[in-house]
Amino acid sequence: MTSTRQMIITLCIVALTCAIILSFVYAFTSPRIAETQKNLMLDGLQEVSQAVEFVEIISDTLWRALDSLKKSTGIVFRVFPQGYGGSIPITVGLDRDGRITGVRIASAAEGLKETPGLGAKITEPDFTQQFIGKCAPEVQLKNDGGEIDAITAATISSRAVTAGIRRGIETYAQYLGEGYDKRDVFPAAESFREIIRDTLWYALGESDTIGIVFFGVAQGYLDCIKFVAGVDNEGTITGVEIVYSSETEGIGEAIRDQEFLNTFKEGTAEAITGATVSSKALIDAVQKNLQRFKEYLK
Amino acid sequence: MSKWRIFTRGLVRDNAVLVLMIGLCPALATSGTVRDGFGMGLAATFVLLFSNLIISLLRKNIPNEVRIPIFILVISTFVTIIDYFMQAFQPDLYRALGVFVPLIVVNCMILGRAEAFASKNSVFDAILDGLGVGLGFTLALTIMGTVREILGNGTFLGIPVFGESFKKSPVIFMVLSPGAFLIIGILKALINKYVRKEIR
Amino acid sequence: MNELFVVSASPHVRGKMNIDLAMRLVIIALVPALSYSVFLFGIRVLIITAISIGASVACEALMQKMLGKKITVTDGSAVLTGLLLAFNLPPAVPLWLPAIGSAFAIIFAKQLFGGLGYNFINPALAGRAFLMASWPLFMTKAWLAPANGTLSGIDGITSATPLSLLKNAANYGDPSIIVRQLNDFDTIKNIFFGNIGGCIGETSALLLLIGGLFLIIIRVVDYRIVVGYLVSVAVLVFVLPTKGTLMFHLFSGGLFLGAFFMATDWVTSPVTHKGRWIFGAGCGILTIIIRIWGGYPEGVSYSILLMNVFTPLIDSLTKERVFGELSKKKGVKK
Amino acid sequence: MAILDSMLKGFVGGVHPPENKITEHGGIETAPIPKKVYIPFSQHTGKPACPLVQKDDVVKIGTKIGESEGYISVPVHASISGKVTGLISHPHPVLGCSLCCIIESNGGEEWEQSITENADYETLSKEDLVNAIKEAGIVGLGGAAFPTHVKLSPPSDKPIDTLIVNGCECEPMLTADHQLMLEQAEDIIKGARMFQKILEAQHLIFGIEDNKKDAAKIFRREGLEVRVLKTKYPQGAEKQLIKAILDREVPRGGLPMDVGCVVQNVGTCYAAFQAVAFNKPLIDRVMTVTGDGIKTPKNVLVRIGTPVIDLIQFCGGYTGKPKMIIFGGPMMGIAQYSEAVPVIKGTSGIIISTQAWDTEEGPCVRCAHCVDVCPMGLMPCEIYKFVQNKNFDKAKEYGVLDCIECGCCAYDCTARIPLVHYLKYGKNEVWRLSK
Repeated sequence: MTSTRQMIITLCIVALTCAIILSFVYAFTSPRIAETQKNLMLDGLQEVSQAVEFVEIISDTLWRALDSLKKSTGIVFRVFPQGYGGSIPITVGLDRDGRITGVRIASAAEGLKETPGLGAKITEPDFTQQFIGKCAPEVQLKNDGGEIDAITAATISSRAVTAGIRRGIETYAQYLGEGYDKRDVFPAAESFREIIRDTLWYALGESDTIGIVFFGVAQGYLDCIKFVAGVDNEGTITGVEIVYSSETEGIGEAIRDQEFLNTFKEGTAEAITGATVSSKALIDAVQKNLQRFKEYLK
Repeated sequence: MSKWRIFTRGLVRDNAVLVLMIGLCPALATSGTVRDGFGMGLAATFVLLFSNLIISLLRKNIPNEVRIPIFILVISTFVTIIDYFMQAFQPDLYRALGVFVPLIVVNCMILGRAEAFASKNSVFDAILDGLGVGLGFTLALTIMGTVREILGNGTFLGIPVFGESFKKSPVIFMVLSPGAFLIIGILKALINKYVRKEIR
Repeated sequence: MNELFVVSASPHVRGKMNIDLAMRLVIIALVPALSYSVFLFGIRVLIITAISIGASVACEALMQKMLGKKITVTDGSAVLTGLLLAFNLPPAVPLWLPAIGSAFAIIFAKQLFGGLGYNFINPALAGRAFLMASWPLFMTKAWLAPANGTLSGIDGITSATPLSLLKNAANYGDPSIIVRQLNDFDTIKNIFFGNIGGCIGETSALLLLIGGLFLIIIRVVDYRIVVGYLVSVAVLVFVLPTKGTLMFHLFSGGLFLGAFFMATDWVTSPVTHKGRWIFGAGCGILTIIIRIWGGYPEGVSYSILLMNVFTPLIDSLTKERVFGELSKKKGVKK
Repeated sequence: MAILDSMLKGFVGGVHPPENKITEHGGIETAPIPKKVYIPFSQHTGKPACPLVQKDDVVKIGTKIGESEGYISVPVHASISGKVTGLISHPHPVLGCSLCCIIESNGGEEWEQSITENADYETLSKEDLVNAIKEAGIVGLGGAAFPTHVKLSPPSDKPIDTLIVNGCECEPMLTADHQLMLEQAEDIIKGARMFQKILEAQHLIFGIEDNKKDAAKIFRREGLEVRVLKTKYPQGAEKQLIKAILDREVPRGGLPMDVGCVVQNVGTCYAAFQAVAFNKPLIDRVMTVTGDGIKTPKNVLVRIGTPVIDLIQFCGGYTGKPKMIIFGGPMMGIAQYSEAVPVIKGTSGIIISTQAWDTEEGPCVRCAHCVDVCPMGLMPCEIYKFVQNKNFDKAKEYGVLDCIECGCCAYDCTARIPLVHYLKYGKNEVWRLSK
């Protein structure tokens, strides 16, 4: 008969040894695990977007896609609509205009529970390729008035995917706007600090504020135009980007033209012929806001 | 019992899955493809081998009353090790095997060998036994995986067999769990008929 | 005359019904529905049925030979399995499908369990479930629109079955209009007489009803299962929120086929009287549950398969009351 | 309403095999006295009688050759006059082989002196009547051959209110009871009244199937209560008859007297009346010789112990090559291997058949026809599997001991399984194991 003390001691020794071994193993593998995880996630995100860098906005759900110049190219989000067998994990990439750049549906090994050979066909490129270049209203099954061909005999799964993507776009489109990284209009800044919620930020340099970034609205020809603009301490505009505009296609939309926007930096912004109302409104609004927030400049 | 017998017994005659019907849960769940089955088998073999080794080494020092907790501790340590390594170096396989890697801890095959063999036999015998049983498990899972992948996916190790048209509409039944049961039953029947003739 | 006489156990007369005859009678009862299906969907139906039966008989003979048993394909049970499997297939399936389904039904669901009398689930339905799991695409989309009497329905316009229309009404237009149309008297009439798309055997409720009643009258089929099944379906349709009307649910899909010919399969249904009521009611309840909340439009075959599995349990829980056994209701009167 | 009534009250189950009652309107003919009779000492349920004679003894008709041994036993009497030529083991219709007394006829008709008319039998006391019935060797003539005096002596704590006279003759092909009712109705009634007196039963009910309405009419005319029952086998089985007539269920393992009933066959009534009124022991009985293997089927009055071959000759011989000789009806009768078996008290008929049943049994397909038709509410298809697997405990639990061996299950079995055979075997094993 072993004494209780002996039992406790043996158990403790074994447990301790195990713990020590495990801690070594953990120390050895954890960086690698983190890296693998990151790569995996990146691979998944890169499949649906051309961007090279992704900044997480909502944990595991929403990322802002940045190109090599750290300029925003759109967003990537994940949705989990209820399919036939369970939730369907979908990753969707959107470009700045809200058009789909790619759709990736997790395979069975990654947790898709749709019927193999039937619902599971939604993962195949034949189906997912259809979405590329579509915008929210088009993302519907043809039966429902959209432009997506359903998988034969798997309407439930197909519809779940389209509905999920559409809902996702509607939910996250707002981030497309905000998706204008404030760096776009103030490339020199290291970081930003919010002063007025959703409206005004300090652009922070290495040690000090070096300017402001503000959000503004202009009344366009058809609808309001939302924009952000950056101003440095000298009052020079560092950049203007359109966040939202639904001006007349081909005409009013000219305000999105980068050349036009660049003229703000030079202070030579002028109304564009053919899009006078829109461009004028934008120029006025930028000036008005600049006056308004001037006091925040050093 | 000769060393050779100790090793081979677990391979077919006393195959954990196909004869003793233990460790069925991972066998059913992770034998959908050859890769999954083989990976799971190797993971279990690794754990089995080292847990047998350690337990056999410690067998004289383990108080009888606390032997089960100690077995579990040892086994779970090795499971955690394989779990970490898989996550680090085989993320795809890890994702496919999912919860079944951590669940190796409670695979009665491993605890059973620790209790029934390793804790009573010399280190070398325990290694042979662990290797035999583990490879038997791997063998069973790989065979199941092969059949299920070929019939149910139309591929072997991801390479299409029987042409593309078969891959387009394979026997999906086989990758579903009923298919796993069917294969286990058929393999068991074959073993009973050709290997374990005396039980008839 | 000193030779000995034949000695056998009593009784020395036997009823006319035997397995072979019963199987043949069931087959005969199914012939009208089959003929009508040929009329509707063309000669292809006949080919599918022939392949299904042929494969079923061949597999039975092969298995019995391999297992060293007496070959009993003449008893008609394999033919019946093949026929019932064909009845459960859409008319436009590829021709290899029925052969594989039959092979699975006979080899795995029947012979490996010991052959006739020992299978625990209905082989034809097992075959169908196997096909459904393996090739869902063929099993759920190969419908043909009825093309009366042309015998060449092969170019086949695919059309949805009424039940899938009901289930996925939104796929085909305005759901409320479709549901209203489906419950329309004309539609119900078409469903009852069989002028609709559907599986080979489930089109004409009327012909199935006639065949089924014939079998009930000659005591091949037990009325308890059928009545239990249909009544429970009717009650549930009445009580639960369903889109279809009572008539729609009763006549559409394979309900009559299932209730009269599949659920009543001798081997896989309970032997006790109470048990048969429970079995029938269970099938009905599961059918409606699947139709309303399940993923498939039709729930007959899965409900029967599920209840098949419960048969031994039902049997052991519902023993017959032995004559003279004391019960609360009927004590010994003195 | 009568139909509804019979539906409500009738027993559950049963079958209706083709009746084939070809001898229905043939009268009872008396068979010639056989040259030799083989009288077994065991012709009834209970202990065999103890032999009283030896080789070379001279016996007369009615001489007691075997004494009853214990309570459930009756004596055996010589059925012809002549010389005992031996006490040997001889084929027996029920037991296979059993001790028989062989009597060689001297050609004459010498009756034992004691056999005289007893005109004042009505004055006899209950005990004397029962005793006389016992001494005459009367047993139930319906087939089971249970000693009648035992049935007539219920224990005092079980009062009998109803006596049922069983004239159902539900077995197909047999017509002996029917003819007896037509020809000897008066004596049957007297016998029945006598039983009623012995039992002190208030009610006397005749149960007759609706294919024998002429017989029912005769008893009705006599002012007796007659129940015409649906023609259905086994309507004449005691428990089913009581259920059909009185809607009482004899409890499991119980006897009719547990529900205040006694059932007597019409033949028994007749024989008992003869025994009491004329002191005539049971030396002959009416039976049907029929079947497709016999030239002229008849209802015959036969001496007990007559070998079957004599009867066959009396009925014109075989029509072709006979395959089976069945003692009793087609449903419950016992097939015989030899023509030498003698007629015994319980033999209600002999069927000569030129065809034998193909006995190859198929697999049970659980068609449940046996469950549907079992009048005892058993599940023969389940019990037979238990018996096959020698699981006798389970067989007992499923009520194998309640089986009345009526044969309905095997009759309706689609797989041709000899279910009765399995159930009988199961019953014997359960009894053997419980000993």
